Amino acid sequence: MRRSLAIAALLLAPFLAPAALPAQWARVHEQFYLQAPHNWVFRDQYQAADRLFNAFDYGHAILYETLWTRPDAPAALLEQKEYDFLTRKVLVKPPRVPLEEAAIEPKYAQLAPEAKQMFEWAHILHRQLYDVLADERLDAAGKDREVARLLAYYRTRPDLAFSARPKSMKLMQEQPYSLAFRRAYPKFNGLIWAYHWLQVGLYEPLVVARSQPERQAGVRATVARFWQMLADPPRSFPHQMPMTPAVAPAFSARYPEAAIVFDNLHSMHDVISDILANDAVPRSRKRAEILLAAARFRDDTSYVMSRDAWLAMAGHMGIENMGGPAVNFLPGLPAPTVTYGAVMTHDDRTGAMTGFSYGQAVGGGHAGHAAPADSAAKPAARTSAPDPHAGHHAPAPAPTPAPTPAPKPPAKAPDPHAGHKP
Amino acid sequence: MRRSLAIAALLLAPFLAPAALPAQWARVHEQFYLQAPHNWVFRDQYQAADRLFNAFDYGHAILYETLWTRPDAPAALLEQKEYDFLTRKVLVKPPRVPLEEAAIEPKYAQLAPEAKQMFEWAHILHRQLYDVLADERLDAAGKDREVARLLAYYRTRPDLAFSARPKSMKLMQEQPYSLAFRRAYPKFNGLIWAYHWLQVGLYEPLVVARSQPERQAGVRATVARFWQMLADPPRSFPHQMPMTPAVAPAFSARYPEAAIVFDNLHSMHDVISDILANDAVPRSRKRAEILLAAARFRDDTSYVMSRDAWLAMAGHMGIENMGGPAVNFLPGLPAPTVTYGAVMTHDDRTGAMTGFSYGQAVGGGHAGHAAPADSAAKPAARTSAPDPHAGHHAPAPAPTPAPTPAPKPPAKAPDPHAGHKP
Amino acid sequence: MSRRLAAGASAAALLALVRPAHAQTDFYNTDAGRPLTIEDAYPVERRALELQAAPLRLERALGGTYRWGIEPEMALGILPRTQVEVGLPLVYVDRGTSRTAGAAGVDVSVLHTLNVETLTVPALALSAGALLPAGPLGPDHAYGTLKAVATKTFSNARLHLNAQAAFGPGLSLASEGPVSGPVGGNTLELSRWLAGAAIDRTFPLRSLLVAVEAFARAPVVRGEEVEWNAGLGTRWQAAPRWTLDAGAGRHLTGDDRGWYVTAGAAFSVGLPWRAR
Amino acid sequence: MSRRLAAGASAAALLALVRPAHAQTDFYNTDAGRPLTIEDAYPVERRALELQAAPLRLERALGGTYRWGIEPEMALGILPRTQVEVGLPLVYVDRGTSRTAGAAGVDVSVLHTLNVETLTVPALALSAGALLPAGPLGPDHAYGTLKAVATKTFSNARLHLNAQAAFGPGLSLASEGPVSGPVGGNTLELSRWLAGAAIDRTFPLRSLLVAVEAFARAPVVRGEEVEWNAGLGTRWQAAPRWTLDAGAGRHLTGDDRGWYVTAGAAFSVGLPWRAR
Repeated sequence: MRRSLAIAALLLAPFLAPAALPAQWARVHEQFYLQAPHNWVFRDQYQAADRLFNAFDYGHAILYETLWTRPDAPAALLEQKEYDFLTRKVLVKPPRVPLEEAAIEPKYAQLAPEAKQMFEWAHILHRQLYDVLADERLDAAGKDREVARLLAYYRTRPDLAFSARPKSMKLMQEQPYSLAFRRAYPKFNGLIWAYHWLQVGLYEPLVVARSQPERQAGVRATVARFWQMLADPPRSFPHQMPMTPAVAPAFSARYPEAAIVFDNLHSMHDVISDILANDAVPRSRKRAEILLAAARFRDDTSYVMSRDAWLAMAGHMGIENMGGPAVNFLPGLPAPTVTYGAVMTHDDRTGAMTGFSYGQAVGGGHAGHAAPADSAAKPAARTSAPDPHAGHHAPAPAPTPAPTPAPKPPAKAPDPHAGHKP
Repeated sequence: MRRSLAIAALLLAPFLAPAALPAQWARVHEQFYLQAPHNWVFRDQYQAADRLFNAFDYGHAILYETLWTRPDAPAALLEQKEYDFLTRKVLVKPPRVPLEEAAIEPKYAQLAPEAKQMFEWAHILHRQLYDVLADERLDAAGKDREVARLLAYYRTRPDLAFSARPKSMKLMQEQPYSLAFRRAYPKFNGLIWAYHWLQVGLYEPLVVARSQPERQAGVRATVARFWQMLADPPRSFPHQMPMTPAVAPAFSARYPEAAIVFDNLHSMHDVISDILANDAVPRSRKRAEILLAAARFRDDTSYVMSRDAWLAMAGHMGIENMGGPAVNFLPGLPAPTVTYGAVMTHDDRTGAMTGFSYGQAVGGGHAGHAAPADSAAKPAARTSAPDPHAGHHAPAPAPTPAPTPAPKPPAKAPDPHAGHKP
Repeated sequence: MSRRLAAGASAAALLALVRPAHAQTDFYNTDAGRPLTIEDAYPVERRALELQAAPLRLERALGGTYRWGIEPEMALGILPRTQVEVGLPLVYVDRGTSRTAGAAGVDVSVLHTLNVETLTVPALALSAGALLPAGPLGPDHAYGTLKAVATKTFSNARLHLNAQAAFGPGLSLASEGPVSGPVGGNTLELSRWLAGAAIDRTFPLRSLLVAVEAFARAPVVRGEEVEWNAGLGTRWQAAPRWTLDAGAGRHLTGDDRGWYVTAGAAFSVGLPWRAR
Repeated sequence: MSRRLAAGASAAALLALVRPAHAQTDFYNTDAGRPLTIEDAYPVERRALELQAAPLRLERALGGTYRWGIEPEMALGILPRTQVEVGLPLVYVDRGTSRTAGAAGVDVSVLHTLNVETLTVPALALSAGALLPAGPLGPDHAYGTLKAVATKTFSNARLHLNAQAAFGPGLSLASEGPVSGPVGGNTLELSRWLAGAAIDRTFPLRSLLVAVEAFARAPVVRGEEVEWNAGLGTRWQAAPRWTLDAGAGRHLTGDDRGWYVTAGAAFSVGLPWRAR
């Protein structure tokens, strides 16, 4: 029996609390996401984008855990070691499933489980909205109905839900602890803002596309834009918190309540970073400050603005300071100068074009180097390069389908003719 | 014993050849890819792009199988049913591993196993080149050395290797059977050309990038461009076979032998499509025509051109007819108009900006609405929108880091200020 | 089969295969038997319905007896931090010369977690369960269990403690004297008491957990000594809705140091919901 | 253990576990035992080296005897359409009251494919193998086998035929009379002859193959009748270098309708190469 007691004492030892910390009793509970036919559609249809969000889970979590558990570590721990791990490993080979954040940030999760679960509940809303907007089986009305259901389900947890009233930037940027994170960790802060840019920005191609192929192409373009932000940090990162109405204006106009929740969510991410990073907040006060900020982000009275003021503020902050718009930045494909599948003949010795044996050059304007009707939409290089199709015509002219001018051509395309013998 | 014989006869029955077909004895053998430390690096580092290539395997294979086994099917079988399956299912959720093409095209594989294995051997070269160029552990000299090794290994199979001499387009486009495929199946033909655009185009960002983040961003952009081609088929597809020196000029200049092999490979893809799609070639002749074309693509004498002629021909065919260049089409990110992480203050009632409490507007030119030095690189909308930052300065001016102007701004960015109260 | 043999087989199957089934889809929430005997203090999420689709178990005990089990279970998060669960263990006992198959009772339980872990307080849970008579290999009477669970998380590992006691008329089984041999494996319910600890380590980017455990139990069968056991296991989130698990364990004391292996897959959905 | 029992156990292990091992990484190239007895006509690719990393087999035969096997193998594509292979089967026989473990011989073989399938000619292959004495459960003498394989591919399925005969001094085992019972499972080598067919169907986008087989064999043990067997299995390309397989089968005739399950993983690399 004495041995049993000794074993029991040994087993229980790790559970004895450090004397310095007051006992904390938290009872917040987890809840399953809304069951619906659109569950996991985004994961299914946009795998690469979806996995990035799994990687973002890791980035947010390791940030808080490091700030809390390594308060004396040099800035390089986050700015170089973790940043490189995130951008060269985790984002490049993102996790296959949404992560268990409690396993990445166990100590932060113990510090403020209530705040952690607010994020988790809002992230579930984020994910489920992608599902609805990605579901090709739903028409516009169906999507609106399902988004309304998701928001209603989100509201069933008032202990976790962010307010649907816009909050002033003062709550985020003008508190005593504010700005500590962005000053000390500009690269990591920029990375988080780039995450938030994509998290709200990705709604925009899903909303504005008119067909499934456009949606697929649009999401890829927005994801490519995110990667572009990583090429020269922190210069290439957003310089301000990306605001949903600026980055995703069509989404925000259609689902303003969701857009406001996400702006509040992303604000609170920055606030907690500041509280954890700011040495002026003693460790014994950090939990209390986090819970205070969390309560202000949930209530409908602290630091609120009208929706019009929120829209104006987002505009004045400047989309150019937030990474730019999430759609319509990719120029159109170049307009072809021959009919589809035309067969040019070439001199085998020089490679020079000698004529067409099938199809023809498009637009009579090519013949005399005159600009065709859509010349404004042509790559700039075209106008300064000799047109090898000039003067050639198909032996038997076929009806000429006029190609639709590409809406947004590249400002400058490399000229493959340069350096080649014409 | 009689029962045993009956069972044996039953089991052997399916092996008896249809009387109409002459017996064919083929002995071409499969060979493992070159073992190297860079094996599967591209798959590891560029998962989404790599999986697209698995999907392309399926597209190529189902095309040949359908053309061979369903010669009387309506064009809609390929142009609609298979096309939709490919673009809405297979490309969207591409296979996780390279496919076993023989399982997709069993009858085509029986028709011309020698040609099938030529493709397979060249596809292995394709894949292994991505690995080398994606491997961040190799410097430029190391990559050149490994590419040379891969080409030497490729050459160890003269029964399978494509010639490293450029072939005239006559071999592809001016044979008696030519053009049957592109005429009858313009969408599917365009899809194959888009595949070939990406298969050679993806080398270009890998070669031209100066860092790992640039390479990652560049590959995403090229992939996004591919998806853009699917948005409005066939108009948005290449109108000519994409030629490697046009689509990937830096790659072609550095590794001309590989570029020539791929152009020959992609030519032969089109040739076999034409042979299979052209009813003028009787079914009993298709194997012979395929083997004849395959021999011409392997030898160094049939339809050859000089490298200079090949480059000229690719230029004259027109990059604008091949889907455009594979890099440098994505505009630069917008140039921010505030210092990094600047804190603007806002009127909580209207949202209007009232000043800066941290940081400041970038460039004194903002103050008087005069164009800053980089105004030409600004989104067009900026110049016609009131500048909310004008006249505001940070209470305590900090050193102003001048942001590098973005090299290629979007031609037009949506103006978030429009419709908002200034 | 003699009556005594039948009773032995029945008890063996029962002891080996029936456990309080706190199944959870999430790889991070370990569950009794999936893969270890010692579980953590967390229930399934509120409004989650979880189905144990293919929970297999193979056990070897004395005399080369192989026992195969399939244990369909479902768990429901009915209230905050509270789940109810129902399991129907199906057992196939292969004694070489004789084989027995059938249901081995119906298992119902409720687990309530008192609190969420904080820096100073571990997560604590209480569980009450019953094994009800059903099927040819089920018990003759209902048995009850009470259990306390604690979970404490460190930066690199978690520690779980379980303590459990059984009650009910079924304990009169002991009056029949020892069965043909000690029973192997993951035997909780019909211990007079059971106590043990598990340590697990998570690889969060792989959504993978590996765990080891050690526990002691006092079998109800009279004359048995306290039995020590060790096990190891893993759980993996294969997809958002699917968790796979595998485990193995062995007796460390007694004449027969039997072993077992388990493998399972759990699937979860949410309850239907509509806005009022 | 009596000498007769030992001989029986040895033969049983041998018969159950040793097969000509034409392992191939590619999920599309089935291999004897991975997952079915009946294999296809294709070898590993030239210059490929393939390692069977964890080929497990569990078999139940008469009297509740469980046999566990691990069969490390390696195959090498040494020449066009030609592979050589070496296997070292390790066996653990659990008869309840007695257990035996050890190597069960060394298995070497060569397979040569004559041709590639065309519209009119199926793929044909010939294989020659030997099981050499080694280990406590290995044979006393070397045995040889000769085998012919044909594969014919249809649009939706493939058909494979195998025919095999054995020779060597080991056949004198038969003179000792019947062993304690018929042996279960995937027993090729010590059949006087074996013949059978398999049909497989591929899901190419999933890199998954499912297959069924039926085959007959004449055991060398005198007095045994021709034995019919059926099996099913699957192979899956888990990664470019990794193939997983699983199978199950059963005897359809005889007193003891034993069964077996298998699971394996194969890994492949290429031989080093340098330009001359």
